[in-house]
Amino acid sequence: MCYTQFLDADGTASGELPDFARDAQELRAMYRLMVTTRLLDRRAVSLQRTGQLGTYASGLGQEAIGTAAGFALRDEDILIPAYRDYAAQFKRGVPLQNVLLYWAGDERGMAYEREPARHDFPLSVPIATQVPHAIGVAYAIRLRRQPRVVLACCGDGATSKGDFYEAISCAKVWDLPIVFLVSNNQWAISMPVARQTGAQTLAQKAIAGGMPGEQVDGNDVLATRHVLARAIARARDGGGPSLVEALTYRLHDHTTADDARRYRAEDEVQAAWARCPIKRYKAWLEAQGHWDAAAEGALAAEAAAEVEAAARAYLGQPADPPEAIFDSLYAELPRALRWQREQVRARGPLGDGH
Amino acid sequence: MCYTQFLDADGTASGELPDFARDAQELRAMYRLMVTTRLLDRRAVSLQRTGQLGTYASGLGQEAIGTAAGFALRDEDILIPAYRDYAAQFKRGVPLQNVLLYWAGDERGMAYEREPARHDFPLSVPIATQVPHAIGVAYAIRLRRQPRVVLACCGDGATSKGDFYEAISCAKVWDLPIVFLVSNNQWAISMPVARQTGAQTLAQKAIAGGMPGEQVDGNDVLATRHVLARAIARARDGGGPSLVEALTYRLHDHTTADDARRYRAEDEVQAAWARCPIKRYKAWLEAQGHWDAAAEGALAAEAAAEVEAAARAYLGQPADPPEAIFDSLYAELPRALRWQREQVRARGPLGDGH
Amino acid sequence: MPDLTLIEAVNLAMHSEMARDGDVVVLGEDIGRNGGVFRATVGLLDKFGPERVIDTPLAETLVAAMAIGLSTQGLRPVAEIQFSGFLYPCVDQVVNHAARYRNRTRGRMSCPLVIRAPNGGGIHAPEHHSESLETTFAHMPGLRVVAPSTPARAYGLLLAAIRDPDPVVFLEPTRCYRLFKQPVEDDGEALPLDACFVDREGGDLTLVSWGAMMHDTRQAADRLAEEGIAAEVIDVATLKPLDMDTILASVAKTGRCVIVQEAARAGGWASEISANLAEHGLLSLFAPVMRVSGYDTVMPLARLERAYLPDVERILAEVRKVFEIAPKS
Amino acid sequence: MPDLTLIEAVNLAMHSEMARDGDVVVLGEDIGRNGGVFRATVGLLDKFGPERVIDTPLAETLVAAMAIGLSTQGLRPVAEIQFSGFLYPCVDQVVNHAARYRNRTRGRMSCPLVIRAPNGGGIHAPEHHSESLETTFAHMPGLRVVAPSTPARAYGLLLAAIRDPDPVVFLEPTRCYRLFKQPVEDDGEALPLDACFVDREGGDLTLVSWGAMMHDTRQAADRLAEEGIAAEVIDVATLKPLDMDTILASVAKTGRCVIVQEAARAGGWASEISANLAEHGLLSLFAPVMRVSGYDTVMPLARLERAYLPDVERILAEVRKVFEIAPKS
Ligand SMILES: Cc1ncc(C[n+]2csc(CCOP(=O)(O)OP(=O)(O)O)c2C)c(N)n1
Ligand SMILES: Cc1ncc(C[n+]2csc(CCOP(=O)(O)OP(=O)(O)O)c2C)c(N)n1
Ligand SMILES: [Mg+2]
Ligand SMILES: [Mg+2]
Repeated sequence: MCYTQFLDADGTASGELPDFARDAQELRAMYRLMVTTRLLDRRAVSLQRTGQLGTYASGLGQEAIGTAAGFALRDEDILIPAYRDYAAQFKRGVPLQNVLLYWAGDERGMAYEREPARHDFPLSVPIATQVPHAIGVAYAIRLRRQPRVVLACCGDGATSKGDFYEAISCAKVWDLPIVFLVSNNQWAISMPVARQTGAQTLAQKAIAGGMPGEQVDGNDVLATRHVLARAIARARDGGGPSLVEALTYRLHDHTTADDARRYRAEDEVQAAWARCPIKRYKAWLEAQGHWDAAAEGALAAEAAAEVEAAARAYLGQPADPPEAIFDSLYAELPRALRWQREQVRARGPLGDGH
Repeated sequence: MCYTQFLDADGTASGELPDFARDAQELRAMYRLMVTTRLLDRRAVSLQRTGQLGTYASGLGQEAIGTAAGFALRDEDILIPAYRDYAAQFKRGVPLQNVLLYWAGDERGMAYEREPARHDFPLSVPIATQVPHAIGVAYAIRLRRQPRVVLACCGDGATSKGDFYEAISCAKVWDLPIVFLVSNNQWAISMPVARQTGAQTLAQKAIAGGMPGEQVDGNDVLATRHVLARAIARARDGGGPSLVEALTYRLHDHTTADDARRYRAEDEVQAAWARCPIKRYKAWLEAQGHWDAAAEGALAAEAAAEVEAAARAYLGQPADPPEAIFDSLYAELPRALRWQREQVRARGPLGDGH
Repeated sequence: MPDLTLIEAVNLAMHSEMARDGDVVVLGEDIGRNGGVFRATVGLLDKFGPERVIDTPLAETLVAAMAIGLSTQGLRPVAEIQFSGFLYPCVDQVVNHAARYRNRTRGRMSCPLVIRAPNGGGIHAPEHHSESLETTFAHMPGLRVVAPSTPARAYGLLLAAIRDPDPVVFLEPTRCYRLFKQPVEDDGEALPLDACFVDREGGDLTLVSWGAMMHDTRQAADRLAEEGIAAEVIDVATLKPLDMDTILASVAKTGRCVIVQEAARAGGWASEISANLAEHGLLSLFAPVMRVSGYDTVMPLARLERAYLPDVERILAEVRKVFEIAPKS
Repeated sequence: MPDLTLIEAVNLAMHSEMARDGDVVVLGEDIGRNGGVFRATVGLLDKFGPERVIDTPLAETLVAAMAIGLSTQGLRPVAEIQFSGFLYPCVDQVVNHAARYRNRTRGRMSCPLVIRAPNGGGIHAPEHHSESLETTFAHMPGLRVVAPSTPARAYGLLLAAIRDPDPVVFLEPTRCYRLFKQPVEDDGEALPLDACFVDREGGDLTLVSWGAMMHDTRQAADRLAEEGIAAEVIDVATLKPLDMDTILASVAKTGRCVIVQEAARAGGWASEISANLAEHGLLSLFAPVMRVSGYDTVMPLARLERAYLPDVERILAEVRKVFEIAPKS
């Protein structure tokens, strides 16, 4: 099974770096995205801890994968995210506050307005069920002879589910332009990957579908972007689907409703921090002369301001009126349901009698 | 991918034959089962054509697999059949007429009374859904420290379904004593296996679960029995699950309700007849001196009589009384449903007012 | 106007709509070369080619999920599920995704898809081929559920279903696929998806049904007519959203109602209609609302399926109870 | 007798029955080391070991299918599905196999299994965590469906469900997991699976509900009592098979009935109960049977879920309509 890594845990590079690694501006943009994503993540957790947000699924430690995916995709491509691929969503134009809105329990968090996110899928909470949607999306692309690719994301736990398999098994039948991205963060809530599957790698599940599968160090943003970009390019060129297993680690509890100390050892988590994707990338950027303390200071201020603005925007956005629960159900509310909407509307804002 | 064949299409043997191939009586019993199964199959089709049976799924051309499975299993093992594994079921004590009863639309066709069939599963019409039952059955076996193995059967089409995959993916996690037997008869109704999957073999799907997979010539009863027996023995000895893909061909229409001429070429079918499992096995038995024209004549008469008796038994068995539709629904019919049973009973036999 | 069976009308609707709208694609198991196990898709492959007539691998969850993916891209997928019992693996995708994408993205995405399947028994089919699933889907918000009872309605309602901007589960009465013919004009006219059909007017009793049971219900009405009882017969072909207005108006007139469904009794759609009558029509009822239904047992295999299925006699028996309690004055 | 929350009572029942019967095993996602995402299985792994407390891979179809396989071998599996929306991938296995093995083998095989899951909303949970699935299962022949509303009933009914020789879908009211405590005796006594509980007697009105909505229904009854209206309160904890006798007897006495369910209105279990009243209790009704229910829209996310959920005010509003039409004499 092929495994790609350019940057080791200390940020020391080996192997021949891909072309994009020569574009300092782009490299810095990637770094910015990772840092901003982490900051937003922290903010979300603290909002939750202070009762200002619902249950939140943190992406802590997985920022490189989303960033790599975001930068590997073209605008015309379509992202089908799982629920920790925030960085990819941000890169594609999902405002930071949408993530907060969503986990606050507001459907408008998924009403992405900006391109290209506007034609992406919203995150999916049911595990793996979103993956076979890629088959239909990619089929539509093919039918229309469009040079587009679908990136279908899921976690390691998701690879146990029939939906995941039915998709990878079908993708190769029609050689559809899909890249399946499995973020193997080693845990599915309390289930470690070794008890999730008897397979030595998740990448080898591709073999069941007859397509290529490979592993990449998902904490190495350069390697992950490179491997994804290559798979995406192959798919775009008619080379068919493939599967990328990105190895990473879930540094946070499963969600804010979880307490991972119940089932995993603290030293495993500590060891994983040593492989932090941001730390190693920063070290490499600095070594390349692309980054320094001044840049870091400026970014810290910028990102903090951006995250703060997002939090404020979220906190300041009042809930929709109650009758909104009917307004996007069908293209037009059927006659038979109008009295229900009216009943809700007549009761007035939530809190007043509801 | 390992592929085993002892007998070629002409019945010429190669390789070192397994031990059981020295037991002439057993070899003849296997032949008898194949021939009887085919004869029953013919009779079922003709009963259907004359309006005396419902839709029937023929096992024509697949007799070697069921026979091999039946002989590879021990009595204490558990068979979870698909719907063409008649020979295995017969070997395990399912009376021939049960198959007719079942396809006539009578649940008693699945009320196997004899051991060991009494603890086997009935055939499953929903594709692949029976396969993950093996996980629970094998887990129970393990829990009780019993030296038993589960043989879970399905077709090539079934390997596209999530149920199949969830089972193979889980089996290895706990190293359960299960052998997954895929009868690859090249077709799933009108879908040839090449358009069913992009995988070069179905055996390689085992890799997704991290377990061994191999191919065998499913028209070679010696090879198939050998490969299955080896996989079963390994599972029994704690060696874990494996997958066997038995290559065969569906010589009949999908069912009597199907007309395969709509979607496959007659010469493909003709070519497949040349690989008939019975013909080649007979040739080999004869060459070994285990079989001759006299034996064939005697068997023909015996098998015909047995099949005829089964047909007569089936045709002579009146339907259950209508209220029987309530009598095995729950262990005891809930109070709330008694009036329904009484309503059906009061109407009397079907035909009189029903 | 040619006389068509119901399955021919379904086939005609797909031919017609695929010709009219290049975004319509059909998919499912054995629907291409084989023309579908019930022959619903015959001729589509030859006319529209393998790109738009898609033989899928054997995986119903995938078929539903693929239809979702296609529909989000503005195509109009019509997915066939081969037999009713194999709709169950679609439930998760239909409920958790198809019925929700519009709502959960506040209108940004939508799933204009149709899932077609045969529904119900009575043709001595193998196991798991004869179930009635309308209520399983009709209970689910965000869906439409349609169950035509005649060739002409199958044609017009399928056109409507394909053109509808939201997901539609389209359940065809297996027993009526070839039971009778009817003139069907290929005029491209869709029928409304939110209105019951009043098949026959009458002032004494309202008979309500849908799908294959409409056949027995109409025969029961014929028998009642011979006895001088004028039944109003309502075909609830568009089960969800449910047009209660038509049913309530009828019961306001007749004061008596019998509802006929093939599905198991408990929690079936007849219960929904009856509950609406108990809520909004109680004061006009002269007699209890009777439900004639399948029993609360697993659909029997062929030999005993007639013991399960409602029939004309069972309908008449309930009607008689109604008139015993509330005789025609 | 210790005071327990409902989730503690569920936990206690499993502890108790696993100790009593070595054939009982529990399985599901995160139920072992983690003790279940709602802590229902806390302590079981330590007490009964990893062979009987089985953390499964992430696959609900598999969990249901595995429970089927275990149960056919005479074990008594209790499978947990983590959140209600993830019951949908089980539907196929439960309906097409668990509910049928006994019937299709004419009694040779059986599936004495329990599938436990949280049911309903009201705790501001993430998407797909707040759905109400009782009718999806209760419509299916061959199953039992149970929905307890108090800790003591959760304990006694779960024991009964585990001991029952047939498959039981056991839906626990998520909102009540920690809402209140009640003394629960660990006496190993099962409660009957075929009888409603009459929580409070009254002659003016019958209030019928189950699961989390019992909480609001009881509060509504309190409010009505203040106004001098004596409501009889019935907890239909054993939804299927449905004990209509108790409800009919109550309505025969009160002449007025309001049914409260959290699930979407159309095709919910309230409709089944109401339809039975329209059929068997019509002549004793003074007023329409009103249903208070969730709306026919996708369960809203947390911010608007209260707009969807029935509450005391909505119950009282329907009760008032009943007394307007049929005033207390
Ligand atoms: C179908 C389904 N089953 C169960 C859950 C509950 N659940 C939420 S996340 C999760 C684990 C997912 O693990 P993995 O796929 O590895 O993703 P990760 O959370 O590690 O990113 C589970 C079981 C769910 N959301 N969907
Ligand atoms: C879940 C499900 N979907 C569809 C069908 C209809 N159907 C019956 S057999 C069959 C093809 C099965 O192919 P395969 O698994 O190769 O078995 P074979 O018939 O070739 O033995 C199909 C699609 C079914 N029985 N179950
Ligand atoms: Mg994970
Ligand atoms: Mg096949």
